[in-house]
Amino acid sequence: MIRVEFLGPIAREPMEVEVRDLAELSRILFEEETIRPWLQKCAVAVNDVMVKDPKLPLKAGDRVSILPPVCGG
Amino acid sequence: MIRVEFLGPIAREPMEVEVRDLAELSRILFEEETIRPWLQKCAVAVNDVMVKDPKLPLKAGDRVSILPPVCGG
Amino acid sequence: MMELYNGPLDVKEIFGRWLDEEAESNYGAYIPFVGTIRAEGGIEALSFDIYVPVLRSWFDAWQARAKERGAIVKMAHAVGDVPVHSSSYIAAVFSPRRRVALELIEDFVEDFKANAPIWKYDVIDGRRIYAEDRSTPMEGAGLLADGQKSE
Amino acid sequence: MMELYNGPLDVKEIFGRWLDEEAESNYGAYIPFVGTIRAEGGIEALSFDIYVPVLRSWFDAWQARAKERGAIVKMAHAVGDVPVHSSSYIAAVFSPRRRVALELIEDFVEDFKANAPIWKYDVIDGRRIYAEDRSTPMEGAGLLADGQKSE
Repeated sequence: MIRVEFLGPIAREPMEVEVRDLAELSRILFEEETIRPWLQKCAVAVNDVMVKDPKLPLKAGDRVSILPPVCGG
Repeated sequence: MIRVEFLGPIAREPMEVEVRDLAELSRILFEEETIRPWLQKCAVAVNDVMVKDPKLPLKAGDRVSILPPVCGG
Repeated sequence: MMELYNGPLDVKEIFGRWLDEEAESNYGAYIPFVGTIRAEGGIEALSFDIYVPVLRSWFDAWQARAKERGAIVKMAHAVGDVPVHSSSYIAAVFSPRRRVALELIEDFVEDFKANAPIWKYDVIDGRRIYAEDRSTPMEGAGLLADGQKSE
Repeated sequence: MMELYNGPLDVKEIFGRWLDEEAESNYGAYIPFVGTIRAEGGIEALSFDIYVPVLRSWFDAWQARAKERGAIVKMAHAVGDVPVHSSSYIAAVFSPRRRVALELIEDFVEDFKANAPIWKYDVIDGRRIYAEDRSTPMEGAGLLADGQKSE
């Protein structure tokens, strides 16, 4: 299983999904109406490392974090 | 009389001179061997206002300050 | 060094301690940036969420970048509510030379603003409202939308 | 506000007092630049002469320039000897917004370096040696040499 966490203002509990890569996760998240509007604006970390490759393979136990637009300071 | 003060590292006591403008003062200062090497590098204030015009007329009681290269901080 | 605090920062304590920590390090320039909550838009406070593991990586990468130029960076940030006129954020650079310090503090603060994983909320009548209009997508945002399009 | 001190600056006192002075002014950014004497070239201290009337005009012009952008500047500088690892100089900007503060602190510190009427000396074995190689002619320098040439 892959654990998906939504950070900051995204009002969604963590979810557990069976996917092989980020592209597959993307399709699942697009199905959720509360999540879909965020996706274009969100960055992604896998196991706390920021990722750039939308095809990145995932393996059991991976933790995916969804990071919405930021404003520190 | 015009009073001329040498600031910072220029080792010269203030002097009193009779001159009508900065150009005339310049000629007097060029005669002094200890002052001459400084002149190209020095800025000038008259009555504590920085001046840009080398022909600036001077009047009795004016105070001219000679400001060598700076390094604050 | 990266420091996180619940609620507003004790600015004088942090500034002075950082000064003392580097008192013998022979840095010629110390530039802190102190961010304070402005009274505007009827807010009583701002509130912050932080994702610490990614913030730590971001900060460590900056420390390495500063080190290449002979400098160091420090930062402190608040978690949770920070009332108007108190401080949520201090970033600082220590460097042997003025030019490097001036360049780094600007880049450090701007990159922080754009890429540190921190979320800001206005607090109005005790309610927390995401500061969406002032927030910026992080570098690489849209990855999951791209994934969708590539099908 | 411009402050001159005999000998090294009490950095924490100055930083904290400036912070308190503007605590209710609703500035969002406070950036001090703290300049500290580095141990190098076998010096025991640096020493400073200041021509106060021209420094005051320079500072007042900067205060007006900052005000146009909704900001203020403050500075403190030492007169006389400042031992290695103590501070001779603090410049600061307070501004509603981060961008203006970052731009002003850089311009303020650089213009200070180039045009504030302050002379620096290395102190080695108790002797004061003009730091000629690190000094810069002020804007408009050479006026009296020009006068000569124009004859």
